[in-house]
Amino acid sequence: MKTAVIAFPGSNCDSDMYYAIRDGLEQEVDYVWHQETSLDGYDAIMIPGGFSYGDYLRSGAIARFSNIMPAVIAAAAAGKPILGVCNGFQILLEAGLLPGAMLRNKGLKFICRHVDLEVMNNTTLFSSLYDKGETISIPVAHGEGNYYCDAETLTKLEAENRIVFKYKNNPNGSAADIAGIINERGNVLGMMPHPERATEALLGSAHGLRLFQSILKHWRESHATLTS
Amino acid sequence: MKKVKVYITLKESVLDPQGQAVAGAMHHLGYQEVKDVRIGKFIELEIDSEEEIDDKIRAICEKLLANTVIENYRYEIEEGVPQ
Amino acid sequence: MKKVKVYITLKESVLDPQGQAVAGAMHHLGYQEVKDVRIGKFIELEIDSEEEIDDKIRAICEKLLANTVIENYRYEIEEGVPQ
Amino acid sequence: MPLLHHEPTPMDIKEQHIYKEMGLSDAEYEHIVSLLGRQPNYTETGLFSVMWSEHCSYKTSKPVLKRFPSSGPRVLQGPGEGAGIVDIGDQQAVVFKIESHNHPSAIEPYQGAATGVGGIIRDVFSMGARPIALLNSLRFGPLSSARVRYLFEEVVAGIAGYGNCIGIPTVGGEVQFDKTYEGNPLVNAMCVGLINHEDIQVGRATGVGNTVMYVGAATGRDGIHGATFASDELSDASDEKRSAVQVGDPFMEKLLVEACLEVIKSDALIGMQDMGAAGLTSSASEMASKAGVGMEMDLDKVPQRETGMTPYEMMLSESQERMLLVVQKGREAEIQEIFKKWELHAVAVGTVIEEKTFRLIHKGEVVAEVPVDSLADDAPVYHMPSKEPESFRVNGQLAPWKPTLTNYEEALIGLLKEPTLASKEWVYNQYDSMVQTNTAVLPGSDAAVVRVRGTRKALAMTTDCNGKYLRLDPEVGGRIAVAEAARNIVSSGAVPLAITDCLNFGNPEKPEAFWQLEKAVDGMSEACRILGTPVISGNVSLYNESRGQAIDPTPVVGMVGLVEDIDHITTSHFKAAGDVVYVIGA
Ligand SMILES: Nc1ncnc2c1ncn2[C@@H]1O[C@H](COP(=O)(O)OP(=O)(O)O)[C@@H](O)[C@H]1O
Repeated sequence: MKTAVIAFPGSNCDSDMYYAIRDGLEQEVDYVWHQETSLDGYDAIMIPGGFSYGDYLRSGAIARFSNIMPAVIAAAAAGKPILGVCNGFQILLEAGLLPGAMLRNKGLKFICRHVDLEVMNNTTLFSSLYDKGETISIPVAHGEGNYYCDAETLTKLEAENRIVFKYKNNPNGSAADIAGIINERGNVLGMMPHPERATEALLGSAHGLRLFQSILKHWRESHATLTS
Repeated sequence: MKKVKVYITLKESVLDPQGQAVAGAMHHLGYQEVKDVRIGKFIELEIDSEEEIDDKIRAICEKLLANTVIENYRYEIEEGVPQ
Repeated sequence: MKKVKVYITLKESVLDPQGQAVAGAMHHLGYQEVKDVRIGKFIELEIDSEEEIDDKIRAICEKLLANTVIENYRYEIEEGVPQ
Repeated sequence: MPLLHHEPTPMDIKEQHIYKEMGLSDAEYEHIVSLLGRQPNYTETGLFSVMWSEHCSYKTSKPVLKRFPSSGPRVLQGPGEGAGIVDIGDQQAVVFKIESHNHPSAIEPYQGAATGVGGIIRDVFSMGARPIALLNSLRFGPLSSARVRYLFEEVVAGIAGYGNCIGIPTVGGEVQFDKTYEGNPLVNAMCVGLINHEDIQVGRATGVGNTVMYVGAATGRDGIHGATFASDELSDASDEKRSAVQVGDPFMEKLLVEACLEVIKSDALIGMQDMGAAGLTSSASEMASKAGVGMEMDLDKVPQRETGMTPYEMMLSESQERMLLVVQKGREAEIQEIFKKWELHAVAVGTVIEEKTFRLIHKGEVVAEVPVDSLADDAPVYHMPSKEPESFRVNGQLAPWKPTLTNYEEALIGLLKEPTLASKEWVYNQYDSMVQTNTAVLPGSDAAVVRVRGTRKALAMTTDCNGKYLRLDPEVGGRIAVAEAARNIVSSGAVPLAITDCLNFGNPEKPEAFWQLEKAVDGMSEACRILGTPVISGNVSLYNESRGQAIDPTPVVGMVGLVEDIDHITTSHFKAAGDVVYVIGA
């Protein structure tokens, strides 16, 4: 599986994502600079965290106009797995690939710590190696992670089982304790917590690794059916 | 050169955590009479163009300056009339 | 109940990194005609008081809303006259 | 439009003692006249005033700083450059430095703290190192004061705002509250970087004919020394428009870090230095002076954020996020190409010249021309009088005091409630302590530990100082500060390597304050010698006083240690019920 990690000016978790895939998942991975226009040849696309364009104006607001974004949108339409973490999630929201928007954390402060998440849906290509209802520890690090959507959208997300992760102790005021959601088709996941920061016991938790392994498993399975 | 003022406010249905915190701080300081606080953005642009300026500003606001999922915007051109 | 609108802007000589980044984004989007962008705050208050309202607003602005070391503020009461 | 004020003539400067408003003494002014063989003009007086300030020249602290041990088998770069460098083996080295931003933080706590972080990061990456961790050391008055709570909250937010955005983990620090800091909070920031030996680079402008390039944010009127604003031409109206406060732009600095670390790999680069205090003046004149050459700059080429800036304003501006580079003549385009990728402009602003002169051109005219060494090297050095305070003698005669405790539980709870001792989770949860995914020990233990990716090694780091001990006995307190840092490093599983220090003291012109400085340095030096931890960098912040009252002497120690194998990493938390607790030591 060949993965692209998109780097925008101001991305700062791009290398964390890169190492999680190279060293944790042991798969091929490249950085793709925001000025590129093609994602051909990549099997999975990661939009990492950080402060693209300083997060000035609104998180993710400027990055979503980058030259690479049409390719991201095309890849989403083609069914490739796309994972947006933290700022990456915010960019996916701004780009309209996922519904809703982010507000400032309820406590108004940036929060960085490990939080417990509940796996709500383990039938997605990103979460198949977790148990449904399992509690996992993954760090958050954000100032604007208070997920908002209107009531109608929320009902839809719930009815379609598109809330993949929920906070056990909501740290930021997110609607319905939402930590991560997926698109209708099931190939675009956005989440505020950082699975790439939880791939080694040395750093406090390896619970995030299974998310990447789930993507790889999915790729192997679909690849196997395609080639057999 | 035109001066454009853009006002961006959170939609009424959206909770404003910052406004609430500021309201709380005002009460704490003894200003009980402040009932509600909403915090938005005030953006000043200088635009060197006359043509279709309204279209341009609307496009800039909807694409970039405001996130219409949560925010409303309005603008004024020069010291002109509010929209 | 009075509605008060407060406009907070960075002082002229103070760097506005947000405004710079947004101006860059507009140019990237093809709006070369945007020459300058400054980003400030727009705050709406509801105040249940008539007496010494100007004094109160000024105090609130200086203590809480604006950082007068780097920012200027002005306000309007109701849809009233600018100060 | 800003006012174009008329500058005082050389005669005005002399007769109206304008140099005094800029912080130069009569004797210093006379010395400048003799170095130049004429009276300096306004811009030139400004150049000297900043370069001869304590901040740039260390004119009163230099004789004391000489007492620090600063060499050792692992030291690759001692004090004197942007940051010190210590070898950690395998052709790698650790780069670190601490710096104060006390006074800016007292005026505008968020931006003061943020720009303090930005400045120390530039010191580290200008050496060619990738910044891998940030720490800080903060002192405030008692939290019972609303002003103190505001300062505390905003300083922490400013540190978080800058460090989180730029993507360098803030992994440790300390916060203490004591009434001695009520009017004068301390905000010290430390940055640690990692470098390959081959990438080490120093701020030198060698090679006559080479090009001087300016990169980063445009120059505005920010940070020009407040005192120099106090001239008659400036009315209240202009004051409105002018702010001495610098605003940080961490996004710009993130681009600068990445671009500069890329430029380091190019052999077209000769030298690089950040524009810190005294901005263009210090970076340019120091780079030239160290290389034994001169420099000519055309100020019209300097990117400007505001219109109508005078040479004086450009040279004294402390706008943030700017770097000065010297590159091989004819290869400017290669350098520009690298910066372009990061959406930054690199602009040629000057040339290295043979004649050891610092020459500034503005609108086609020479507006300043001074011997380059006179700025960088000829600052006076003062040996201040030192006097043991009466209180020290009196205290020394007091009988030791032992508290009588009746209710131990109450006493313990009382102690734990002290903000200085209480958990600092509220602070460090606002810092991204994990970005870069190397932080093996997060804030909350004795020292933070950051793994060196690709090796079995890790670095332990801490900041420590207890000013109360120094108030009682600066020499013993100085020793304790170093020893405490070393204990934090050792108990994390590391061998102490070296320290950086930030000497926060009162007005050194008072003999008692100077005595404290000397004694503290003696105590720290002794501990450093015994522990084998040389001082490789540091910073001095004097004049920390409010209403004539100095702070407790607070020489903050930043120490870094080497964990040889990540299996040695140890944390301070109790691990399991039933484990035995030992107390060791004297
Ligand atoms: N300003 C700060 N920034 C980051 N970490 C901090 C800060 N203040 C305290 N800490 C962290 O909190 C922990 C406890 O700090 P402190 O109360 O000073 O205890 P001690 O110095 O006795 O270890 C340490 O791990 C320290 O790194």
